[in-house]
Amino acid sequence: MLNTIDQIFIKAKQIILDILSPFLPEWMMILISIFIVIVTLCVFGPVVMMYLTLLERKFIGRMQNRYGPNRCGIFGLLQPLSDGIKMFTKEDIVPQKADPFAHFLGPITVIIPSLLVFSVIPFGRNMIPSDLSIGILFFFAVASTSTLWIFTAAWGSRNKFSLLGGMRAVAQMVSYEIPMLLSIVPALLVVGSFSTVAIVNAQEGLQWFVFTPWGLVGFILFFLTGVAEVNRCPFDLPEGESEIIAGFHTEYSGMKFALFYMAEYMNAFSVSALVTTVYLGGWQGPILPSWLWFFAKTFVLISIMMWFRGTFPRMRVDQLMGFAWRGLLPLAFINLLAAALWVHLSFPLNDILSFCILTVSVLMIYVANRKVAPKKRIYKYAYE
Amino acid sequence: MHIPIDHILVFTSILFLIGLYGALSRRNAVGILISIEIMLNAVNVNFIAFSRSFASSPESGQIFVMFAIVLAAATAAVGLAIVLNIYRNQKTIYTDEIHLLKW
Amino acid sequence: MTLFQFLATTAFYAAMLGILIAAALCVTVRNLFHSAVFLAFTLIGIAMLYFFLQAEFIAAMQILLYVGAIMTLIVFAVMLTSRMGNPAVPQSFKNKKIVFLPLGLVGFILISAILKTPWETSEPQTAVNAVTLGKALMNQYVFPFEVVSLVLLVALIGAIVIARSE
Amino acid sequence: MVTQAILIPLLPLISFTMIIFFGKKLGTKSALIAIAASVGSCLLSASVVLPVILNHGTALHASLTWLMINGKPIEFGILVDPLSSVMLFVVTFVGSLIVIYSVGYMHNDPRFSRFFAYLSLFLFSMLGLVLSSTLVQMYFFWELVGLCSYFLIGFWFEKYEAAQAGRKAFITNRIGDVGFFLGIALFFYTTGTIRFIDITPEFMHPYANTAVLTFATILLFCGAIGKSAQVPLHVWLPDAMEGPTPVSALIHAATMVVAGVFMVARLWPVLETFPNASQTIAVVGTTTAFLGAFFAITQFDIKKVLAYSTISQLGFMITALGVGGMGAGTFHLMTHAFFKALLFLGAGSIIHGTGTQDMREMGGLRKAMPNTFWPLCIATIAIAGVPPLSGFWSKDEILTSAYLGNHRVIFWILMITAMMTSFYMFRLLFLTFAGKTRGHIHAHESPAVMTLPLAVLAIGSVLIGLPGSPFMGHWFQHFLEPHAAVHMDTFVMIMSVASATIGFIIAFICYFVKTDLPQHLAGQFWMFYDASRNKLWFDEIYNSTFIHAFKWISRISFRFDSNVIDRTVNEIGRKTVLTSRIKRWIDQYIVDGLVNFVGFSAQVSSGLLRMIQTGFVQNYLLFMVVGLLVMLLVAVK
Repeated sequence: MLNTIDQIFIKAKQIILDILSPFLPEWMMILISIFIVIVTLCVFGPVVMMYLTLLERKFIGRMQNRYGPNRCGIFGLLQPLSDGIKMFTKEDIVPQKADPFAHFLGPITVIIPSLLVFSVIPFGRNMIPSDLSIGILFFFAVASTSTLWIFTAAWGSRNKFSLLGGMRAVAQMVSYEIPMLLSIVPALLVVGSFSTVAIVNAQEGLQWFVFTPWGLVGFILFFLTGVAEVNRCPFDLPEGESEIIAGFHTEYSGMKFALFYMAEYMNAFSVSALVTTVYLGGWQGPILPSWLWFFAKTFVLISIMMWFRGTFPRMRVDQLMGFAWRGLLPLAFINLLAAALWVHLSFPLNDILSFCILTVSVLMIYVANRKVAPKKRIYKYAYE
Repeated sequence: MHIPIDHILVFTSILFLIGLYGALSRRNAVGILISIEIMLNAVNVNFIAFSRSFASSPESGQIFVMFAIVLAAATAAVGLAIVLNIYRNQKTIYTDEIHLLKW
Repeated sequence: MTLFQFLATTAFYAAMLGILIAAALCVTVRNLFHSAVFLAFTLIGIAMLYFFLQAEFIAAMQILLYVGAIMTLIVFAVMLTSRMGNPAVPQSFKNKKIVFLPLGLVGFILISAILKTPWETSEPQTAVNAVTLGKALMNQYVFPFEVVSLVLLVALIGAIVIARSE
Repeated sequence: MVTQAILIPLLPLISFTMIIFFGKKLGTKSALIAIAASVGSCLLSASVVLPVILNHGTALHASLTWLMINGKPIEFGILVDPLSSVMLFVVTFVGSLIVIYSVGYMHNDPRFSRFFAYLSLFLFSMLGLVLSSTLVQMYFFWELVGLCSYFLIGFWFEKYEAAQAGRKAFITNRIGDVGFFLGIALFFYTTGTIRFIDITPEFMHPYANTAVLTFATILLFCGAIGKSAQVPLHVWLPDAMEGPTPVSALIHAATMVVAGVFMVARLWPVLETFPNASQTIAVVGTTTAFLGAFFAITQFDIKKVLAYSTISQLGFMITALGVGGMGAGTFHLMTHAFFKALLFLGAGSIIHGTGTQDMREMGGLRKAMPNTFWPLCIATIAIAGVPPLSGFWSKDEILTSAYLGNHRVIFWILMITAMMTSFYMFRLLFLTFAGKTRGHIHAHESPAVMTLPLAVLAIGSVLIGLPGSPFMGHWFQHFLEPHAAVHMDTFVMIMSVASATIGFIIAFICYFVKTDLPQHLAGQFWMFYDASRNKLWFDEIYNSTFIHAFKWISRISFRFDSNVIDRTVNEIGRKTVLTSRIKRWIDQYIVDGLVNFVGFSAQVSSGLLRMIQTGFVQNYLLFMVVGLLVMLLVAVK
């Protein structure tokens, strides 16, 4: 029973294929099976995005002692629909001086990577769109291109604020990309392969990597850099509303803005999905169907992100950079060291040793980065 | 999927020539660097195309591509730094206006 | 030849054609930023080629390094020298037609040579996955690996020193 | 013995060098050195000559080779044989007397010491000549003697005539010497030897009638002609009287002039083998004798008369050697040296006393200068050939050898000259001492240092004749030629005495009894008188012919030289200038041009190459592509 529920989606696909098989030639059937998967992803992506926006607004609302959107439909459930309609109906303004090609290209190229990434995430047992041997690496490759497209959007709109937003986005994403990659490496070290399915299988039966010392640090690292990659909350300098209006997508309106919005949330979802697959055991769960576990864990992580958004103030640029280069990067390297040790040593010793190394390193990094209180500023002309 | 290798080679040579054309005809220094990147990629494709049919150690071709990419990155970095410096000093990066190397 | 292979080969040739077009555009387009973008497309196209040639790791590397890192560099360069980019100024030499002559000749000779030589088309061996690459990198090519890292380090430091404004 | 022989010439040389270097300081004392040197060499020669006389005629010979000409040695050496011993005795004895005499004669001369230096140099060269063992050595001293005669003749060089006379003497001698040298060379070439000891009759016999050797002997005899003032080249002797009188006495009476006779005597074996050569010599000798006497008759200058008498006496000696009387000639040489030296010294003291040389102003000096008169009187009697004195014996010898050798013509000519000799000698005697002093001169007797040598010489000229006379059995001739037949001929003796007395009588009549007779005779025989008075115009002839021709030749050569040679030299100079200018042009335009061209071409080519350095990066890229293309093309082909 459980297994059927677990494999419900795969069976559904199979049913559809069986229905169509007598009518269509054999090669067509392959196309159709691929097509089905693509369609489900394309539908699942935006739907998740819409309801995430709703969830976020409700959640932050609750945090700020107010209800979130509850006018459209029961408890505001139709709010995303109304947003969508609003987005479609809004006039799509293209600035006169803007570079039409780049401006038009912006939103398209941003959405593609966030969609592509879904092909690598294992939603459930045997529910992975395409099991690439370089799964994780594919994810990072595609993610890293997003910096370029964001900059294209920023540059295309020929606007100072968008340019500033673009520059900040590029700087941030480039500097957080390295710790992100390094935080994944321990997991790969242990698993020995890039494919996400292998990683999830390696975390069989509550052997989640997060319970290992390096796993915990890796999880935290990956999660923080993930948030930064997605330009969410504490690291949302690129579209820091208060300073530079909407950052790189100020000049966009209507559907293009909707695409950016969707890309952002989809990225958020994919990052948290990836964190769960690598460190929280993906769809590994005792009794519930695999995909249910997967969505629960992802949902927890996304709620944490939203929690960040509700609580953390925006970081200054130098703090942002400093945190990445002086904090996360050294920790990632040491984590890599600890993981290597953990892999080579036998059970009791490796945990203890790596745990000590990591705690000591965290303390050291904290001490090293503690800035001496800034000298009291001397104002030559202004009065105290 | 078997693709005859000479097709790939023809493709890469054309790609290389396009890059070369870009390098020769463009006035903007950055444009030249871009064209050079294209040329380098053409070469990398060649590497990969040949690496498959290289019996003894198939992965060597790919390793060389990796090194090539890294070095391309290095050259791009230095090249652009130089271009920026020229821009800052000469206020122009049009190669026909830069003739410091003239005797 | 199964449908799948047919699809793959057509996709391969389509990719090649796409790359050529993107490269041609990148080289000829007047606006430098557009040429940078087209360069990105060619790079991604080439990554796809690598996928077709069963070199996924290299493809991922290509995208990660080229599009992620080098493109950023180039785009920044384009941005910093943006004043140069205005379309009014001719972006290429007047007598660029002359360049066609040597290039054409070289191309003709190269291609004729390529087509003439009998390439022994041996079947591809086992796909090369990341693991074999890692082993080779760490065993046989460890010295070049270290040297390349050094070169990269030196180059980057050099670039920083050069580009640093006094 | 050999060292003493070598010392003989060296002593005068030493005195010469000392006087030359310390002359100014020594002042009058330099004469002492000269006298010491000459007396020393006289004693040494005596010591050398005595052994030669005692072991009757064995020669002393020592020589060292000077240089080798294709294997045959040319030597310098010492040869003391009877002939050279006679000469040694004569030269040293008479020389020292003359040196003593000249102390008085030259005592107030500013260049007093230099005179004695020249005298000692002359003695050295004369003794060297006498002692020489080879022809070349003889020739060497022959030249030296000529040089000394030039110095001494031209002693008072500030006088124009003296300088001219010195030069004339030297040049005429040189002309003779050329012949002499050619003769030596020819002789050496044909016979292969020039050593006197080799030249013996047996040695010469094989070359009996070779024409070359006769010619060689005649050439040798030319040297003698030049030196002993024979006819063609006698002109220098009268002019040589410009020198101081002791010089004339020494050089032109006793020593130098007889060098020629000595040389011919040395080569006596050669003459024996070539009769026609000796014939010519005899002829030359007789003509010289006759002409000498003929010129002496009408001279008024006392020294000129003596000069011409010397010439004629030399003529006698040469003819003696020519007709085969080597002993007679040498004997006459010795006797003549004594009384001719005496005559010259006497004349010197007369000139010293009266201050003039012209006999027309003299006269009646007998009372004024008795010490000079008596020795001079003896000398005149001796030279005239009066029997008891030396002159008669030696002259008679010559005449008998001429008579016996049946040279009839020569004999009678000599007879006439003998008569003329006695005439002009007594004429001289009467003009100077007899009658009353015509000129307004006040003669005073010369000092003892001058009159003493006169007395010695007088005694000498009386006694010197005896060794050759029959009283001593012709010892002298036998000494010279051990195996020569010497015999007197009464007829010749009578004739010679007769000629002497006839000469005396004529002179006595003309100058003692009727003093106007000479003018009368001169008027009648004006032609002979003029000829004699003007010395047959030899000088004028020479001047107008040789000298004139010579001047003309020199003028032409001068003109030739200045026009042709100078012009060619200038032309060459100009041409070189021209060529150098052309060369400069070539250098400037072609060579420099080339170098510049190289530089220019380098510049041009570099200019072209420079084009490539356009500085545009794309161009370089294009060049690379073209390079690639080329490589491909090459590769494909």
